[in-house]
Amino acid sequence: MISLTHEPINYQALTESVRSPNSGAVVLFLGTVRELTGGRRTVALDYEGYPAMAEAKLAELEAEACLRWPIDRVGIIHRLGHLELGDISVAVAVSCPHREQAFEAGKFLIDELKVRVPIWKKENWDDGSTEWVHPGGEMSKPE
Amino acid sequence: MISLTHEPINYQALTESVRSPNSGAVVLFLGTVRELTGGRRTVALDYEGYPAMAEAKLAELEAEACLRWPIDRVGIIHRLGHLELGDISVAVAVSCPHREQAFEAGKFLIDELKVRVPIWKKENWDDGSTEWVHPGGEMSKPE
Amino acid sequence: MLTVKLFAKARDLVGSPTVQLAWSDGQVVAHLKQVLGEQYPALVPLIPRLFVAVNNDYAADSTAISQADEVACFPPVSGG
Amino acid sequence: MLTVKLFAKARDLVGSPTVQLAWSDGQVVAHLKQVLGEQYPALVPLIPRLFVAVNNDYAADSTAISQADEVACFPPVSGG
Repeated sequence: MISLTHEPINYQALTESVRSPNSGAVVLFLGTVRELTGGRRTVALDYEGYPAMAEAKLAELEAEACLRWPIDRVGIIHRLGHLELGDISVAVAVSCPHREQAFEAGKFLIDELKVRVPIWKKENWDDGSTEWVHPGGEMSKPE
Repeated sequence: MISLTHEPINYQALTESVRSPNSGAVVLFLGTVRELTGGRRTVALDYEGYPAMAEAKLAELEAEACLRWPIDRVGIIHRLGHLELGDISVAVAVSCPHREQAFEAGKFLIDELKVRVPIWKKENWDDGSTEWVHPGGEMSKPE
Repeated sequence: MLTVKLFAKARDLVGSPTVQLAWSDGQVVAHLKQVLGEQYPALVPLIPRLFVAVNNDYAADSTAISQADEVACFPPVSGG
Repeated sequence: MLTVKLFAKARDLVGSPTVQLAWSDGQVVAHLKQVLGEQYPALVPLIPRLFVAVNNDYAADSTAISQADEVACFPPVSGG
Protein backbone atom coordinates (compact mmCIF):
# COMPACT_ATOMS: atom_id res chain seq x y z
CA MET A 1 0.00 0.00 0.00
CA ILE A 2 1.72 3.10 -1.30
CA SER A 3 0.08 6.49 -1.53
CA LEU A 4 0.44 10.24 -1.54
CA THR A 5 -2.25 12.26 0.19
CA HIS A 6 -3.23 15.81 1.02
CA GLU A 7 -5.17 14.62 4.07
CA PRO A 8 -3.84 13.85 7.58
CA ILE A 9 -2.17 10.43 7.59
CA ASN A 10 -4.11 7.62 9.26
CA TYR A 11 -1.13 5.64 10.53
CA GLN A 12 -3.32 3.21 12.45
CA ALA A 13 -5.01 2.06 9.24
CA LEU A 14 -1.57 1.81 7.62
CA THR A 15 -0.23 -0.26 10.52
CA GLU A 16 -3.26 -2.55 10.49
CA SER A 17 -2.74 -3.09 6.76
CA VAL A 18 0.70 -4.65 7.37
CA ARG A 19 -0.17 -6.80 10.41
CA SER A 20 -0.53 -10.54 9.84
CA PRO A 21 -0.05 -13.84 11.71
CA ASN A 22 2.95 -14.55 9.48
CA SER A 23 4.82 -11.70 11.13
CA GLY A 24 6.07 -11.39 14.67
CA ALA A 25 7.27 -7.82 14.22
CA VAL A 26 5.88 -4.57 12.89
CA VAL A 27 7.94 -1.37 12.72
CA LEU A 28 6.22 1.94 12.06
CA PHE A 29 8.17 5.13 11.38
CA LEU A 30 6.50 8.53 11.52
CA GLY A 31 8.17 11.70 10.32
CA THR A 32 6.69 14.72 12.07
CA VAL A 33 7.12 18.47 11.66
CA ARG A 34 9.77 19.55 14.18
CA GLU A 35 9.92 23.07 15.54
CA LEU A 36 13.67 23.61 15.82
CA THR A 37 16.27 23.00 13.11
CA GLY A 38 19.80 24.24 13.75
CA GLY A 39 18.51 26.90 16.10
CA ARG A 40 15.88 28.25 13.69
CA ARG A 41 12.17 27.99 14.45
CA THR A 42 9.75 26.41 11.95
CA VAL A 43 6.10 27.38 11.98
CA ALA A 44 4.98 25.18 9.08
CA LEU A 45 6.21 23.16 6.11
CA ASP A 46 4.84 22.94 2.58
CA TYR A 47 5.43 19.65 0.78
CA GLU A 48 5.32 19.38 -2.99
CA GLY A 49 5.64 16.16 -4.96
CA TYR A 50 6.03 14.88 -8.50
CA PRO A 51 3.27 12.32 -8.00
CA ALA A 52 3.74 9.87 -10.88
CA MET A 53 7.48 9.56 -10.34
CA ALA A 54 7.14 9.56 -6.55
CA GLU A 55 4.76 6.60 -6.69
CA ALA A 56 7.06 4.79 -9.12
CA LYS A 57 10.06 5.35 -6.85
CA LEU A 58 8.14 4.23 -3.75
CA ALA A 59 7.13 1.03 -5.54
CA GLU A 60 10.78 0.54 -6.56
CA LEU A 61 11.86 0.96 -2.93
CA GLU A 62 9.28 -1.56 -1.77
CA ALA A 63 10.50 -4.08 -4.37
CA GLU A 64 14.14 -3.56 -3.37
CA ALA A 65 13.36 -3.98 0.33
CA CYS A 66 11.46 -7.20 -0.41
CA LEU A 67 14.55 -8.60 -2.14
CA ARG A 68 16.76 -7.80 0.85
CA TRP A 69 14.54 -8.84 3.78
CA PRO A 70 11.82 -11.48 4.26
CA ILE A 71 9.14 -8.83 4.30
CA ASP A 72 5.53 -9.75 4.78
CA ARG A 73 3.87 -6.41 3.95
CA VAL A 74 4.87 -2.77 3.40
CA GLY A 75 2.84 0.42 3.67
CA ILE A 76 4.07 3.94 2.87
CA ILE A 77 2.08 7.18 2.88
CA HIS A 78 3.56 10.61 2.24
CA ARG A 79 1.53 13.73 2.85
CA LEU A 80 1.70 16.75 0.53
CA GLY A 81 0.55 20.33 1.04
CA HIS A 82 0.66 22.58 4.09
CA LEU A 83 1.66 20.94 7.39
CA GLU A 84 1.70 22.51 10.83
CA LEU A 85 4.05 21.78 13.74
CA GLY A 86 3.70 18.20 14.95
CA ASP A 87 1.82 17.01 11.88
CA ILE A 88 2.86 13.69 10.35
CA SER A 89 4.54 14.13 6.96
CA VAL A 90 5.36 10.48 6.25
CA ALA A 91 4.50 7.05 7.64
CA VAL A 92 6.36 3.84 6.78
CA ALA A 93 5.12 0.50 8.14
CA VAL A 94 6.71 -2.89 7.56
CA SER A 95 6.07 -6.36 8.93
CA CYS A 96 8.55 -9.25 9.05
CA PRO A 97 8.84 -12.57 10.84
CA HIS A 98 11.52 -11.18 13.19
CA ARG A 99 12.26 -7.77 14.64
CA GLU A 100 15.81 -7.22 13.36
CA GLN A 101 14.49 -7.55 9.81
CA ALA A 102 11.63 -5.15 10.45
CA PHE A 103 13.91 -2.49 11.96
CA GLU A 104 16.44 -2.78 9.13
CA ALA A 105 13.80 -2.72 6.41
CA GLY A 106 11.96 0.21 7.99
CA LYS A 107 15.17 2.22 8.27
CA PHE A 108 16.14 1.39 4.68
CA LEU A 109 12.76 2.51 3.37
CA ILE A 110 12.77 5.91 5.06
CA ASP A 111 16.48 6.51 4.39
CA GLU A 112 16.05 5.80 0.67
CA LEU A 113 12.75 7.65 0.46
CA LYS A 114 14.60 10.75 1.60
CA VAL A 115 17.24 10.57 -1.13
CA ARG A 116 15.30 9.12 -4.03
CA VAL A 117 11.60 10.00 -3.99
CA PRO A 118 10.79 13.32 -5.72
CA ILE A 119 9.16 15.28 -2.92
CA TRP A 120 10.38 18.65 -1.63
CA LYS A 121 9.68 20.67 1.45
CA LYS A 122 9.64 24.41 1.90
CA GLU A 123 10.37 25.80 5.36
CA ASN A 124 8.15 28.53 6.76
CA TRP A 125 10.43 30.18 9.35
CA ASP A 126 9.07 32.17 12.26
CA ASP A 127 10.51 35.40 10.80
CA GLY A 128 8.01 35.08 7.94
CA SER A 129 10.55 33.95 5.34
CA THR A 130 10.25 30.75 3.35
CA GLU A 131 13.01 28.55 1.95
CA TRP A 132 13.12 25.40 -0.15
CA VAL A 133 15.09 22.60 1.51
CA HIS A 134 17.53 21.03 -0.92
CA PRO A 135 19.89 18.96 1.18
CA GLY A 136 23.50 18.24 0.36
CA GLY A 137 25.01 19.77 -2.70
CA GLU A 138 25.71 16.49 -4.38
CA MET A 139 25.70 16.53 -8.13
CA SER A 140 25.55 12.77 -8.41
CA LYS A 141 22.46 10.87 -9.36
CA PRO A 142 20.78 9.20 -6.37
CA GLU A 143 20.67 5.44 -6.81
CA MET B 1 4.34 5.85 30.03
CA ILE B 2 5.05 2.28 31.06
CA SER B 3 2.39 -0.30 31.75
CA LEU B 4 1.37 -3.93 31.83
CA THR B 5 -2.15 -4.77 30.76
CA HIS B 6 -4.48 -7.71 30.29
CA GLU B 7 -6.46 -5.77 27.65
CA PRO B 8 -5.69 -5.39 23.93
CA ILE B 9 -2.94 -2.80 23.45
CA ASN B 10 -4.05 0.59 22.12
CA TYR B 11 -0.90 1.42 20.19
CA GLN B 12 -2.41 4.53 18.66
CA ALA B 13 -2.86 6.09 22.11
CA LEU B 14 0.70 5.02 22.96
CA THR B 15 2.05 6.58 19.77
CA GLU B 16 0.12 9.82 20.34
CA SER B 17 1.58 9.98 23.86
CA VAL B 18 5.14 10.22 22.49
CA ARG B 19 4.49 12.67 19.62
CA SER B 20 5.62 16.26 20.10
CA PRO B 21 6.84 19.23 18.04
CA ASN B 22 10.29 18.73 19.59
CA SER B 23 10.64 15.48 17.69
CA GLY B 24 10.91 14.87 13.99
CA ALA B 25 10.83 11.09 14.31
CA VAL B 26 8.67 8.51 16.01
CA VAL B 27 9.43 4.79 15.89
CA LEU B 28 6.81 2.28 17.02
CA PHE B 29 7.59 -1.41 17.41
CA LEU B 30 4.82 -3.99 17.74
CA GLY B 31 5.46 -7.60 18.71
CA THR B 32 2.65 -9.80 17.41
CA VAL B 33 1.79 -13.47 17.85
CA ARG B 34 3.28 -15.32 14.89
CA GLU B 35 1.88 -18.60 13.66
CA LEU B 36 5.05 -20.44 12.62
CA THR B 37 8.18 -20.93 14.72
CA GLY B 38 10.81 -23.33 13.43
CA GLY B 39 8.21 -25.27 11.48
CA ARG B 40 5.82 -25.67 14.44
CA ARG B 41 2.39 -24.08 14.45
CA THR B 42 1.27 -21.84 17.32
CA VAL B 43 -2.41 -21.42 18.09
CA ALA B 44 -2.04 -19.08 21.07
CA LEU B 45 0.42 -17.75 23.65
CA ASP B 46 -0.02 -17.20 27.37
CA TYR B 47 2.07 -14.41 28.88
CA GLU B 48 2.85 -14.27 32.58
CA GLY B 49 4.70 -11.45 34.32
CA TYR B 50 6.22 -10.55 37.65
CA PRO B 51 4.54 -7.14 37.64
CA ALA B 52 6.44 -5.14 40.27
CA MET B 53 9.84 -6.16 38.95
CA ALA B 54 8.76 -5.90 35.30
CA GLU B 55 7.68 -2.29 35.84
CA ALA B 56 10.92 -1.51 37.68
CA LYS B 57 12.99 -3.02 34.85
CA LEU B 58 11.00 -1.16 32.18
CA ALA B 59 11.60 2.11 34.03
CA GLU B 60 15.31 1.23 34.24
CA LEU B 61 15.38 0.58 30.48
CA GLU B 62 13.71 3.90 29.78
CA ALA B 63 16.26 5.71 31.97
CA GLU B 64 19.18 3.96 30.27
CA ALA B 65 17.86 4.77 26.81
CA CYS B 66 17.43 8.42 27.79
CA LEU B 67 21.11 8.55 28.79
CA ARG B 68 22.20 7.14 25.43
CA TRP B 69 19.95 9.01 23.00
CA PRO B 70 18.33 12.48 22.96
CA ILE B 71 14.92 10.97 23.59
CA ASP B 72 11.88 13.14 23.82
CA ARG B 73 9.33 10.60 25.11
CA VAL B 74 9.06 6.82 25.58
CA GLY B 75 6.02 4.57 25.87
CA ILE B 76 6.05 0.82 26.53
CA ILE B 77 3.05 -1.47 27.05
CA HIS B 78 3.30 -5.24 27.50
CA ARG B 79 0.21 -7.39 27.44
CA LEU B 80 -0.23 -10.37 29.79
CA GLY B 81 -2.66 -13.28 29.66
CA HIS B 82 -4.00 -15.30 26.74
CA LEU B 83 -3.20 -13.99 23.25
CA GLU B 84 -4.43 -15.33 19.94
CA LEU B 85 -2.63 -15.37 16.58
CA GLY B 86 -1.92 -11.87 15.33
CA ASP B 87 -2.56 -10.20 18.70
CA ILE B 88 -0.10 -7.54 19.83
CA SER B 89 1.97 -8.67 22.82
CA VAL B 90 4.16 -5.60 23.20
CA ALA B 91 4.33 -2.04 21.90
CA VAL B 92 7.36 0.25 22.23
CA ALA B 93 7.15 3.86 21.03
CA VAL B 94 9.93 6.43 21.14
CA SER B 95 10.31 9.96 19.80
CA CYS B 96 13.59 11.75 19.05
CA PRO B 97 14.67 14.82 17.11
CA HIS B 98 16.13 12.66 14.31
CA ARG B 99 15.26 9.28 12.87
CA GLU B 100 18.56 7.44 13.42
CA GLN B 101 18.21 8.07 17.14
CA ALA B 102 14.61 6.89 17.21
CA PHE B 103 15.43 3.64 15.36
CA GLU B 104 18.41 2.90 17.60
CA ALA B 105 16.56 3.69 20.81
CA GLY B 106 13.51 1.67 19.76
CA LYS B 107 15.65 -1.34 18.91
CA PHE B 108 17.58 -1.05 22.19
CA LEU B 109 14.36 -0.94 24.20
CA ILE B 110 12.79 -4.05 22.67
CA ASP B 111 16.10 -5.97 22.59
CA GLU B 112 16.74 -5.29 26.27
CA LEU B 113 13.11 -5.86 27.24
CA LYS B 114 13.44 -9.37 25.86
CA VAL B 115 16.47 -10.26 27.99
CA ARG B 116 15.82 -8.31 31.14
CA VAL B 117 12.13 -7.81 31.91
CA PRO B 118 10.56 -10.69 33.89
CA ILE B 119 7.79 -11.81 31.57
CA TRP B 120 7.43 -15.33 30.18
CA LYS B 121 5.43 -16.86 27.39
CA LYS B 122 3.95 -20.31 27.10
CA GLU B 123 3.41 -21.73 23.62
CA ASN B 124 0.12 -23.43 22.81
CA TRP B 125 1.05 -25.68 19.86
CA ASP B 126 -1.50 -26.94 17.38
CA ASP B 127 -1.06 -30.52 18.63
CA GLY B 128 -2.63 -29.47 21.95
CA SER B 129 0.64 -29.41 23.89
CA THR B 130 1.94 -26.38 25.80
CA GLU B 131 5.52 -25.38 26.51
CA TRP B 132 7.20 -22.55 28.42
CA VAL B 133 9.65 -20.60 26.29
CA HIS B 134 12.93 -20.09 28.11
CA PRO B 135 15.38 -18.95 25.51
CA GLY B 136 19.08 -19.61 25.51
CA GLY B 137 20.50 -21.67 28.28
CA GLU B 138 22.65 -18.92 29.62
CA MET B 139 23.45 -19.11 33.27
CA SER B 140 24.73 -15.57 33.43
CA LYS B 141 22.80 -12.74 34.97
CA PRO B 142 21.24 -10.43 32.38
CA GLU B 143 22.67 -6.92 32.72
CA MET C 1 11.02 -18.10 57.29
CA LEU C 2 11.69 -16.74 53.82
CA THR C 3 8.88 -16.38 51.28
CA VAL C 4 10.00 -17.05 47.70
CA LYS C 5 7.81 -16.28 44.68
CA LEU C 6 8.05 -18.63 41.72
CA PHE C 7 7.16 -17.88 38.12
CA ALA C 8 6.56 -19.69 34.83
CA LYS C 9 8.13 -23.15 34.61
CA ALA C 10 9.62 -22.85 38.11
CA ARG C 11 6.13 -22.42 39.53
CA ASP C 12 4.76 -25.27 37.46
CA LEU C 13 7.52 -27.66 38.56
CA VAL C 14 6.99 -26.83 42.23
CA GLY C 15 3.21 -26.68 41.88
CA SER C 16 2.78 -23.45 43.86
CA PRO C 17 3.32 -19.72 43.20
CA THR C 18 5.17 -19.27 46.53
CA VAL C 19 7.18 -21.43 48.90
CA GLN C 20 8.32 -20.78 52.45
CA LEU C 21 11.77 -21.83 53.53
CA ALA C 22 13.57 -21.91 56.89
CA TRP C 23 16.06 -19.02 56.61
CA SER C 24 18.72 -17.18 58.59
CA ASP C 25 19.28 -13.58 57.58
CA GLY C 26 22.57 -13.24 55.74
CA GLN C 27 22.45 -16.56 53.93
CA VAL C 28 23.13 -16.01 50.23
CA VAL C 29 21.50 -16.66 46.88
CA ALA C 30 23.66 -19.73 46.22
CA HIS C 31 22.34 -21.24 49.44
CA LEU C 32 18.77 -20.51 48.39
CA LYS C 33 19.26 -22.43 45.15
CA GLN C 34 20.72 -25.37 47.05
CA VAL C 35 17.82 -25.45 49.54
CA LEU C 36 15.26 -25.20 46.71
CA GLY C 37 16.88 -28.16 44.95
CA GLU C 38 16.84 -30.24 48.14
CA GLN C 39 13.22 -29.51 49.01
CA TYR C 40 11.84 -29.54 45.44
CA PRO C 41 13.73 -32.18 43.44
CA ALA C 42 11.56 -31.41 40.38
CA LEU C 43 13.31 -28.01 40.22
CA VAL C 44 16.84 -29.47 40.01
CA PRO C 45 17.10 -29.55 36.18
CA LEU C 46 16.11 -25.88 36.06
CA ILE C 47 18.43 -24.63 38.81
CA PRO C 48 21.49 -24.01 36.58
CA ARG C 49 19.31 -21.58 34.59
CA LEU C 50 17.34 -20.17 37.50
CA PHE C 51 17.48 -16.44 38.20
CA VAL C 52 16.98 -15.07 41.68
CA ALA C 53 15.63 -11.55 42.11
CA VAL C 54 15.92 -9.73 45.43
CA ASN C 55 13.77 -6.61 45.88
CA ASN C 56 12.98 -6.43 42.17
CA ASP C 57 16.54 -6.66 40.95
CA TYR C 58 18.65 -9.54 39.63
CA ALA C 59 20.90 -10.91 42.38
CA ALA C 60 24.31 -12.61 42.16
CA ASP C 61 25.00 -15.95 43.86
CA SER C 62 26.89 -14.07 46.57
CA THR C 63 24.05 -11.68 47.43
CA ALA C 64 22.85 -11.97 51.04
CA ILE C 65 19.12 -12.34 51.64
CA SER C 66 17.15 -11.43 54.74
CA GLN C 67 13.65 -12.59 55.62
CA ALA C 68 12.25 -9.10 54.97
CA ASP C 69 13.42 -9.12 51.34
CA GLU C 70 11.11 -9.75 48.41
CA VAL C 71 12.60 -12.79 46.73
CA ALA C 72 11.61 -14.42 43.44
CA CYS C 73 12.97 -17.31 41.36
CA PHE C 74 12.35 -17.79 37.68
CA PRO C 75 13.81 -19.19 34.45
CA PRO C 76 15.17 -17.05 31.58
CA VAL C 77 12.64 -14.46 30.52
CA SER C 78 10.80 -14.70 27.19
CA GLY C 79 8.59 -11.62 26.95
CA GLY C 80 8.20 -9.36 23.96
CA MET D 1 9.07 20.92 -28.94
CA LEU D 2 9.90 19.27 -25.65
CA THR D 3 7.75 19.88 -22.59
CA VAL D 4 9.74 19.96 -19.34
CA LYS D 5 8.08 19.93 -15.92
CA LEU D 6 9.76 21.91 -13.18
CA PHE D 7 9.42 21.40 -9.44
CA ALA D 8 10.19 23.20 -6.18
CA LYS D 9 12.92 25.83 -6.40
CA ALA D 10 13.43 25.14 -10.12
CA ARG D 11 9.81 26.05 -10.80
CA ASP D 12 10.01 29.13 -8.59
CA LEU D 13 13.17 30.38 -10.33
CA VAL D 14 11.62 29.94 -13.78
CA GLY D 15 8.22 31.16 -12.65
CA SER D 16 6.26 28.38 -14.39
CA PRO D 17 5.54 24.67 -13.72
CA THR D 18 6.37 23.73 -17.31
CA VAL D 19 8.50 25.09 -20.12
CA GLN D 20 8.59 24.24 -23.82
CA LEU D 21 11.89 24.01 -25.63
CA ALA D 22 12.86 23.53 -29.25
CA TRP D 23 14.14 19.96 -29.41
CA SER D 24 15.50 17.35 -31.80
CA ASP D 25 14.93 13.74 -30.76
CA GLY D 26 18.18 12.18 -29.60
CA GLN D 27 19.64 15.26 -27.96
CA VAL D 28 20.80 14.36 -24.46
CA VAL D 29 20.23 15.45 -20.85
CA ALA D 30 23.44 17.51 -20.78
CA HIS D 31 22.12 19.50 -23.72
CA LEU D 32 18.80 20.06 -21.95
CA LYS D 33 20.62 21.57 -18.96
CA GLN D 34 22.61 23.85 -21.24
CA VAL D 35 19.49 25.06 -23.06
CA LEU D 36 17.65 25.66 -19.79
CA GLY D 37 20.54 27.77 -18.52
CA GLU D 38 20.62 29.82 -21.71
CA GLN D 39 16.88 30.47 -21.79
CA TYR D 40 16.35 30.86 -18.02
CA PRO D 41 19.42 32.58 -16.53
CA ALA D 42 17.81 32.52 -13.07
CA LEU D 43 18.23 28.74 -13.15
CA VAL D 44 21.99 28.80 -13.72
CA PRO D 45 23.06 28.65 -10.04
CA LEU D 46 20.86 25.56 -9.57
CA ILE D 47 21.98 23.68 -12.68
CA PRO D 48 24.98 21.93 -11.10
CA ARG D 49 22.54 20.36 -8.64
CA LEU D 50 19.63 19.84 -11.01
CA PHE D 51 18.27 16.35 -11.56
CA VAL D 52 16.62 15.38 -14.80
CA ALA D 53 14.04 12.61 -14.82
CA VAL D 54 12.96 10.93 -18.05
CA ASN D 55 9.81 8.81 -17.93
CA ASN D 56 9.78 8.79 -14.11
CA ASP D 57 13.37 7.68 -13.65
CA TYR D 58 16.58 9.57 -12.94
CA ALA D 59 18.55 10.12 -16.13
CA ALA D 60 22.30 10.48 -16.67
CA ASP D 61 23.79 13.41 -18.60
CA SER D 62 24.29 11.07 -21.58
CA THR D 63 20.67 9.89 -21.73
CA ALA D 64 18.95 10.72 -25.02
CA ILE D 65 15.55 12.42 -24.87
CA SER D 66 12.80 12.40 -27.46
CA GLN D 67 9.84 14.76 -27.67
CA ALA D 68 7.45 12.00 -26.61
CA ASP D 69 9.27 11.47 -23.29
CA GLU D 70 7.98 12.78 -19.99
CA VAL D 71 10.77 15.02 -18.76
CA ALA D 72 11.14 16.78 -15.41
CA CYS D 73 13.84 18.91 -13.78
CA PHE D 74 14.20 19.44 -10.06
CA PRO D 75 16.70 20.11 -7.28
CA PRO D 76 17.78 17.51 -4.65
CA VAL D 77 14.75 15.96 -2.99
CA SER D 78 13.84 16.73 0.63
CA GLY D 79 10.77 14.64 1.45
CA GLY D 80 10.24 12.59 4.55
